[in-house]
Amino acid sequence: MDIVWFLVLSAFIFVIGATGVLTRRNPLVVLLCLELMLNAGNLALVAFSRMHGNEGGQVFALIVMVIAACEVVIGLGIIVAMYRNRLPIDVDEMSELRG
Amino acid sequence: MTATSYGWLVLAFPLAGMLVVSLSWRVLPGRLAGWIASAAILGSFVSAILALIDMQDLPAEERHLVDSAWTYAATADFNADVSILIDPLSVFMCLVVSGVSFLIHVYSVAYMTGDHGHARFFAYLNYFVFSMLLLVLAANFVLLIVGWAFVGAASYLLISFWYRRSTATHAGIKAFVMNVIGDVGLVIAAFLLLDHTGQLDYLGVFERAPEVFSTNDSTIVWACIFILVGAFAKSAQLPLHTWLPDAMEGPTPVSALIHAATMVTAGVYLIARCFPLFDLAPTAADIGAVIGTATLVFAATVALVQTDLKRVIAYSTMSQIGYMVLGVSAAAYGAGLFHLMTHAFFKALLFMGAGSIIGAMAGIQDMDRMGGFRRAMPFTFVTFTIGALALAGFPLTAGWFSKDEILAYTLNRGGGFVVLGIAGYLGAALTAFYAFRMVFRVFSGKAVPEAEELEQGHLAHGEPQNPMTGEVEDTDVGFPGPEHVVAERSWPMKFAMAPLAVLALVAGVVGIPGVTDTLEHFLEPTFESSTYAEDHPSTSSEWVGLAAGAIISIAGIFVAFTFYVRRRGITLDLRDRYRRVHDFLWHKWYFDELYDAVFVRPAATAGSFGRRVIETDVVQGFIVGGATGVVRAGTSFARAIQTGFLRAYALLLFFGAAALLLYFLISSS
Amino acid sequence: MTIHLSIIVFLPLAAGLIGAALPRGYARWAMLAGTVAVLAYAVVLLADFDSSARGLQYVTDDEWIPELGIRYQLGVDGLNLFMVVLTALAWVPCTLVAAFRERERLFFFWLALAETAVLGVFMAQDLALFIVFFDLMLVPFYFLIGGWGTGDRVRATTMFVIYTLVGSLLMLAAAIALGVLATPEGGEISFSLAVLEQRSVPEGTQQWIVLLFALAFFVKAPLFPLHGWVPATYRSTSIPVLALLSAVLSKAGVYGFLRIVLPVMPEGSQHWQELFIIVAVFSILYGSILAFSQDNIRMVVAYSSIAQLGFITLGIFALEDKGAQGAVFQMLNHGLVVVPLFLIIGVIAARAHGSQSLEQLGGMAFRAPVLAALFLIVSFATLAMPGSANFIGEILVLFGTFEDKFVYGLVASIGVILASVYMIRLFQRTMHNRVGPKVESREIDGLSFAAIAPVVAVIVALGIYPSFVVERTERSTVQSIEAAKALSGNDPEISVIK
Amino acid sequence: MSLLAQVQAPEIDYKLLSPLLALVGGCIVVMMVGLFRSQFVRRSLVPGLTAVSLLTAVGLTIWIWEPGDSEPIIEGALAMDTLTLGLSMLFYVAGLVTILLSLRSEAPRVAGQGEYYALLLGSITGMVVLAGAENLITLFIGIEVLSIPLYVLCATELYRRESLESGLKYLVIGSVGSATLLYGLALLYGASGAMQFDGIASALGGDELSVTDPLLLTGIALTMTGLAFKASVAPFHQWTPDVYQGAPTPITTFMAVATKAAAFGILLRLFGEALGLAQLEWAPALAVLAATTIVIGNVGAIAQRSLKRMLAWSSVAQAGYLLAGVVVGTNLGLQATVFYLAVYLLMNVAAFSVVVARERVSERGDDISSFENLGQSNPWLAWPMTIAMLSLAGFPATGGFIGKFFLIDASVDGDYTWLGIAIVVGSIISLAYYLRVIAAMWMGRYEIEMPAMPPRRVKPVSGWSPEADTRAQPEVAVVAIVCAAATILFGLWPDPLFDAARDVGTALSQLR
Repeated sequence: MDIVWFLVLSAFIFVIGATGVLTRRNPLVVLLCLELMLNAGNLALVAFSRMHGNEGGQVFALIVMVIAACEVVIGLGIIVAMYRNRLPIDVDEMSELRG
Repeated sequence: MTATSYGWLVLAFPLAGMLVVSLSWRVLPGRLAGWIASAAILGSFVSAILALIDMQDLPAEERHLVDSAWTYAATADFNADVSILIDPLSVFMCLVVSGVSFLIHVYSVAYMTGDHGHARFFAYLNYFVFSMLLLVLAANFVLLIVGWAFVGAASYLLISFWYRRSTATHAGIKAFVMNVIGDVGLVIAAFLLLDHTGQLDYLGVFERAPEVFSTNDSTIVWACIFILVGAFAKSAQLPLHTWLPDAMEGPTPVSALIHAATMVTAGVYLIARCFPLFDLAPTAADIGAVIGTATLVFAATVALVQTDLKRVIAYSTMSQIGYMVLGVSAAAYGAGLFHLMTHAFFKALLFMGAGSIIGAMAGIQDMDRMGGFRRAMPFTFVTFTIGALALAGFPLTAGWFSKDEILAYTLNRGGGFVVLGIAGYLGAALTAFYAFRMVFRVFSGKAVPEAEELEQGHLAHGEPQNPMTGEVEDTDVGFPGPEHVVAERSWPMKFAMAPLAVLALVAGVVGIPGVTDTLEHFLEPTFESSTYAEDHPSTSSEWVGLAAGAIISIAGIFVAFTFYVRRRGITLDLRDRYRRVHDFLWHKWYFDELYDAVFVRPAATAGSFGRRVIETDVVQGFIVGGATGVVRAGTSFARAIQTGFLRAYALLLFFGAAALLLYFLISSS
Repeated sequence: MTIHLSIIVFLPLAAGLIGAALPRGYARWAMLAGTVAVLAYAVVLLADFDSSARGLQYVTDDEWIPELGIRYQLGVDGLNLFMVVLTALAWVPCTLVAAFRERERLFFFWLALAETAVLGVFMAQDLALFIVFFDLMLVPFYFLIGGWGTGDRVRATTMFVIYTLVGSLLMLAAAIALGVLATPEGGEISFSLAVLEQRSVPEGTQQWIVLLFALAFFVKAPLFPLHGWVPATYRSTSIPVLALLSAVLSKAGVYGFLRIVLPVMPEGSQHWQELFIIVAVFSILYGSILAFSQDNIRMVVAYSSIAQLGFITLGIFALEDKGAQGAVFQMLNHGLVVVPLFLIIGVIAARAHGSQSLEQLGGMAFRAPVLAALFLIVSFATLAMPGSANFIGEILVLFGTFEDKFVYGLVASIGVILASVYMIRLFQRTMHNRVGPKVESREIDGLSFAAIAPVVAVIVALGIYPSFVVERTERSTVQSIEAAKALSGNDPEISVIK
Repeated sequence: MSLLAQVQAPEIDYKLLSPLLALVGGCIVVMMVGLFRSQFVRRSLVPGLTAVSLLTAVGLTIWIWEPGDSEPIIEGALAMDTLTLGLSMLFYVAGLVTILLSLRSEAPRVAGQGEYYALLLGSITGMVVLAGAENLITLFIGIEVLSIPLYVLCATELYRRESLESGLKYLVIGSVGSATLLYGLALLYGASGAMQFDGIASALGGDELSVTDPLLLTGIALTMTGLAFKASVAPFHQWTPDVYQGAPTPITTFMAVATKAAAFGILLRLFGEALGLAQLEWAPALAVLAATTIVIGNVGAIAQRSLKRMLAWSSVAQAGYLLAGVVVGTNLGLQATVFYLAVYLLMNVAAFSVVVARERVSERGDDISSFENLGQSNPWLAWPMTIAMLSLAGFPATGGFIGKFFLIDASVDGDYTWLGIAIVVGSIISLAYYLRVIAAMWMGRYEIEMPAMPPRRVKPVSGWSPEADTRAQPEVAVVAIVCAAATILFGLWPDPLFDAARDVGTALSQLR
C-alpha cells in the first residue's frame, strides 16, 4: 500500500486533534485531543520507518507513547488540584492572566 | 617715539580711562570719575597731536605707517593682525574725535552731576571714544569691523543709559540691531575683497584691487555696495536711518558726541577710506551720492515740522551727513571730511545748547512749550545761534565753506551730479529755515513760565515724565531726575561750549578756496592716488558756489524770521491748509510704520507661528508623537491578542505554523 | 613630559567614588577637588601640546576587546584639545554652584561619571570606544535630570534619553556595519579610526551609514527638526546640569562629524553635503526666530543654542578650511558662553522667586551692577559681537560658506542679525526696563561670582587673542576635512557673484 | 552461547556521561530523602543535596571540558561537546540560583521539598539532553524531560489560582507545541530517512534529497514551530507572559534563563548541523520570525505594571535578538548567541531576584509601584535592579552592550544587516519600559503613562510571611548583587566569556 495513504490519515488525525484543542473547553477532552495529535505523529513515524525500512521510527513511536502518558498524568494532576480549589473545570475560565 | 607708537597711545588712554573708572566705580566720589575720564581723553588728544607732528616730519609719500601688535586671527588665507594705520586721514579723524570728545567729556562732568550712574556714564563714554579711535586707526577690515561694532555697542549702552525708560531701551535695541545689519554688510564686503585680493589689510587690498578688478567689475561693485550698507547703517542714511531720531533718548552729551559729532560720521570716513575701491566701482559711488542727496533732502523736510528740539537737531544731523556722503561719493574727499569736521563743531555745539535749554525746561524737549529764553540764558542764546548760523551756512561761518565746497565739487562733476547739486542747494535752503525755526521758537517771543522762573534765578522743577509715553519717570537710575543744569550756572559747560562756538565761526579758515586749502593739502598724501585727484573745481567757480550758498541761507533765515517772529501763527494756517503734507512729514514719511509692518510684525508672527504650530504639531506632534503613536498602537495590539484564552493561543500557534508552512511550500516550488 | 590621558579621563570618576565613600557633606568638596585637578591637568596638557606636530599626541593604545576589534585608544590633537579643556573648565563652576542637599553623594557621583564619559567621548580614537562613551554619557545625565530636576522631570529625562538614544543606537548599528563591511577578506576587524581611514567602504553603503551617524549627531546637537527633546529637558533640568548639557554634550555630536564621519567616509559626507547645509541653515533661522519669541529665559538660550549649533554644522559642511576652523572654534566659544549664561540665569531666577518668565523680570541692573556687567559681556559674546572670539568663529564659518555656497551664507548671516535681537532682548528684559513684579534685586553672591567670573575672564581673553586657539586647531582641522573637501572640489577661485 | 551474547549493548562512554549521571542520581536521592519528615531534612538537607549534585555536575563538566569536534556517545545519540557542556554550565548556574531563591519561598513548602527539587534536577537533566541531542529521538526526549517537570513546577503553588492556571496553560499549549514538533520531526525523518543529525546532513548533501523537497520543508516548518515555541519566539510566544507571571518567581527565573538557553542550544545544533545545507531555505523565515519577535516582545512589555510580566515580555524580545545569531548560521553567530545567553542569564537573574525580594515583603507584590523609592529605602536591591535594567537595555559598560554588539556584528557579517538594525530598533523601544523601572526606584512616584487599562490589583504573590523581610533573606540580595557585579564586570572585561564562546564555537566545526 502506498505511503501516501498513511500520511493522509495521520495528517487527518492531527487536524482532528488540533480542532478538538481549539473547540473543546473541558480540559480533559483537550488532553485527549492532544493524545490524538501525538499519535498522528506516531502513525507517520511508523509509516516512514516502514518506508525506509529502518527501525528508528518505531523506536521513536514507542518513546512518544511513554511521554504522552506522562503528559496526560500531569494534566490530570493539575485538573485535580483545580478541582480541590473549587476552580471551574473549563479552560476559558482560566483567563485571569492576560494583557 | 614714532608716530605709530603715539597712535597706540591714542588708543591706550581711553581704554585705561574706561578700566579705571569702571573698576573703581564703588569708591570714586562724585565728579572725580568724570575728571579722570576727561583727562584720559585729553591724553589721547595730545598724543594725536604728537602723532600728527611726527607724521608731518616724514616726506609726503611715506605718510602711511602700519604697525602691528599681535596676530589677531590667522588661518588659511584669512590673516588679520591687531594693527593700526597712521596716515593723514586717520590722524585727522583722531584729532577731530578726541578733540570734540574731550570738550563733551568736560561738558558732561557738569551735565551729569547728580546722576546716579555717572561712573557708568563715563566708563561707557571712554569705551566709546576708544572704540571710535580703534575704528579710525584700524589697518585692516577685521579690526575695522571690531571698532565698528564696538561703537555700535557703546551707542546702544548710552542710548539706553536711563534704562528704566521703556522708550530708551526700545530705542537702544533698535539702534543696535540696525548697526548689526551694517556690521554684516561689512563682513560680506570683507569676504568679497578677501576672496579676490587675498588680503584684509587696507593697503594690501587697495594695492591688489586694481590688478584683479576691472572698473565696474560686478564683484567690486557688490563689495562697495555692501560697504555702503555698513556706512549707511552707521551714518543713518536712507533706508537705515530710523534709529537715529529715537537715539535722542540718550543723555544730551551722548547725542552731541555720538549721534552728531563722531560715530554717525564713521560712514563718511569709511567711504573716504575705501576710495580706491569706489574709484573702481563708479556705479556704487553714484548710488552712494544719490542716497546721500535723498537723505539730505528727506531729513531736511522732516526737520521742518518736528517739535521735539533734539529730534530736529537729529534730523539735521542726518541731513548734514547726507551732504558728506554726497561729497565723498562724488570724490570730493577733502570737502566731505572738511564738512565732517566743521559739522562736528557746530552740531556738538547745538546739542550742548539744547542740553542747557532742556535743563532749563526741567527735561521738557517740546519746542511748542518753549519760548523767550533770550534774556534768561544769554550765553546759551549766543552759542546756540552761532551753531545755527554755521548749520545754516551763513556766510563766513565754518559751515558755509565746507558745505558749499561739497556742492561746488558735485556740480563740477557734471552730468547727473548737477541734479544732485541743485538738490543740495534746495536742502541748504530748508536747513537754514529749520535751523532758525529752532532759534526763534526757543529764544524769541514771550517768555514761558520756566524762562521767567530762571530769570528770577532758580531752575524750574517739573515732575519728570517721559515726553514720548507720558508715563512718570522712574528716576532710580538717575536723570531725568529733579536736578537740572544750565550752561549759565556751570563753568565746565561754558568751558566746553565756548571753544566750539569759536571753531564753528572760524574753522572755515582751513579751507578757504584758493586762499588756504590747508586741509586739502594735508590730506593729499592719502587721496593723491585717486583717479579724481586732479579734477576739482576752479577757485572762481567755488566762489560762485559760495555766493549762491550765502544767498540761499540768508533767504532761508529770512523766511524763518517772517514765519516765527514777524508774522507768528502763519505756520498754523499753513499746517491746516496742507494738512496732508504736514502729517506726512510729521510721521517722518511713515518709515517706522513701514518697517514695523514689513519686518517687525512678520518676524513676531513667524515666531509665534513657530511656537504654536511647528513646535507643537510638527516637532512634538508629528516626529515625536508619530513614533510613539506607532509604538502605542503596537502595544495595544500585542495586548489585545493576549486575551488570556488558552484556545486563542493555540489558534495563533496553528496560524503561525500554517504561515511558516505556506512560506516554505511557496519557496520550495 | 609624558601625559597620560587615561588619568584625565578617570580622575573625575575616582573623585566621585571617593566622594561617595566619604561621610555626608564632603562629597561636594571631593568632587570639586577632582574637577579642579582635572582642569589643572588639562591646562598642563594645553601648555605641553605641540601645535606644530602632525596627528595625535599622547596616544594611549591598548587592547580592550580583541574579538570585536575594539581597542582602548585615546589621543589628543587640535580637534579635541580645546574640547577637553572646555569640558574640564566647564565642570568646575557647575560643581561649585551645585549645592544639592538631598542625596548629594549620589548626585556628585553621577556628575563625576558624566565628566569621565564626556572626556572619553572627546578623546576616544576608536569608533567603538567613542560610541561606548557617547552612550554612557546618557546614564549619568538621565539620573541627574530625573533625580534632581524640577517640574515634570521624569517625563523630561525619559524623553531626553530615548530621543538621543534613537539616534545613537542607530549609529551603533551603522558603526558596526562600517567596521565589518570595511574589513577586507581575511583581514582583522578593527574599529580604530586610524585603520578605518585606510580601509574603504562602497559609496552606496557609506551613504546610509553617514545618514545614521548624522541622525545621532543632529539629535544630540540638536538641530531642527530633531530638537523635540529640547523644550521639556531644558525646562526641568537643574541649572548646573543644564549648563553642562548645553555647553558640552551638544558638542559631542558635531565633534563626531569632524572626528569620524568626514575622515572615514568622505564620499558619503560629500553626498549629503547639500542636505546637511540646508538643515543647518534651517536650524539657524528657526532657532533664532523662536529664541526671540520665547518668554521663558531658559527657552531663549535653548533655541539660541539650536541656532549656534546650526552655525557650527554649517561651517563643518561647507567643507572648506576656514569654515571648519570656524566651526571648531565656535564649538569652544559656544561652550564658554553657555556655561556662564545658564549660571547667570540661575542667579536671576534666584532673585525673582524662581520666576523665569521675561514678563515678570526686569530692572535688576541697578541693584546688581556686577551681575549686569557679567551678563552684558556674556550676551555680547553670545551674539558674536565683533571683538569677541565668537565673532572670529562666526566670521570664519561665514567666509567658509561664502566660498562656494554663497547664498546659504547670506541666509545664515540673517541669523547673525536675529541673534543680536534675541540676546539684547534677553538682557534688557531681565536687567533693564522697570523693575519686574517678582524681582527682588540684589547683587550676585560670592559663590556664583567665583563660579562665573573666571569663565567670563577666559571669554574676554580669547576675544583679545583668538589666534591662540586658531593656530593650535588649524592643522588637525584642515586634515580632517581634506578628503571630503577634495571630493567636493571646492575651488577657491570660483567667483561668487557673476 | 547465551542469548545475552547475541545482544550487543551499545558501548557507553561513562566519563562523558558522568554529569548526566550526577544529575539523575541527585534527582533520585533528593526525592528519596525528601520523604523524611524532619524540618531539618526538608528545609536544609534537600536543597543542600540538590546543590551538591549540581556542583558535582559542574565539577565533572569542567573535568571533561574538551574543545574541538567530539564524537557523539551512545551510538551517536548524544554529543557531550563544548556546546552541550557550555550551555549545561548555564543550566547548572540557573539551577543553583533557583535553589537559593526558593529557600524561603512558598512553593516548595506547598509542593513538598523533595518533589520540588527533584523536579528541578529532572528538568535540568532534560535540558542537558536536549542541548546535546544528536538525533531526533534524543531531541524529543530532551524537550519533554525538560518540559514536563516545568509544567508541574509552574503549578506548585497549589492554592494560588494563577499558579494552577499557568501550569495548565503551559501544559496544554506546550503539548500542542511538542505535538507539532513531533510531527515535524516525523516528516524530517520521512524525508531524509535518517534519525541522526549527521545522517540528515549527508542526505541533504547527497543527491537523493533536494533542499527544496516539500516533505523536508514541511518538516522544517513544523520543527521550527515546535522549537520556536520553546524559545518563546513570536508568534508562538503567547504562553510566555501568562506562565511567567503565574508561576512561582524562582521557577519563572529558572524558565526565563535555562529553558531559553536549552531551546537555543538545540536550534543552533539542529539548524546548524543537520539542516546547515538548507540554510538559504530556512534562514529568511527565521529572520522574519526574529524581527517579529523583537517588535512584539518590546511593544508588549510597554505598559505592564507587573514586573514579572514585563520581564516575560522582555524575554520574548531577547529571544528575538538571540535568534539573529541562529539565522546567520555562522560560527560567529553561534558564538554571539552563546555569549548573549550567558550575559542574559546574569542580568535576568539579577532582575528576577530583586523581584523575589520585593514581592515577599510588599503588599503590592511585583507591581511596579512596590519599587517606588527603592533607591532610598534599600539601595542594595535598587542598584542590582538598575544595573540589570541598563544592561537589558544595552547601555555600555554592561554585558548587555557587548552582547548586543556581538550579535549585531554577527548579523552584519552574515549579510543580515537589516536584522542588526531591527535589534537596535528593538532596544530603542525597550528603553521605554526599562527606564520606567529605574525611574520608579530613583525618581520617586509619578504617573506611568499607559494606554487605557485599569491598573490591575496584584495580591502578594508568595504570601507575605513575617520572616521574609529584606534583611531576613540575604541570599536573595547576594544573588542579585553578584549577578549585577558580574554584568558590569563582563561589560568591562568580557575576555573570559569570549574565550568560552570560542571554545563552544569549535563544537560545530561545519559552520563556516
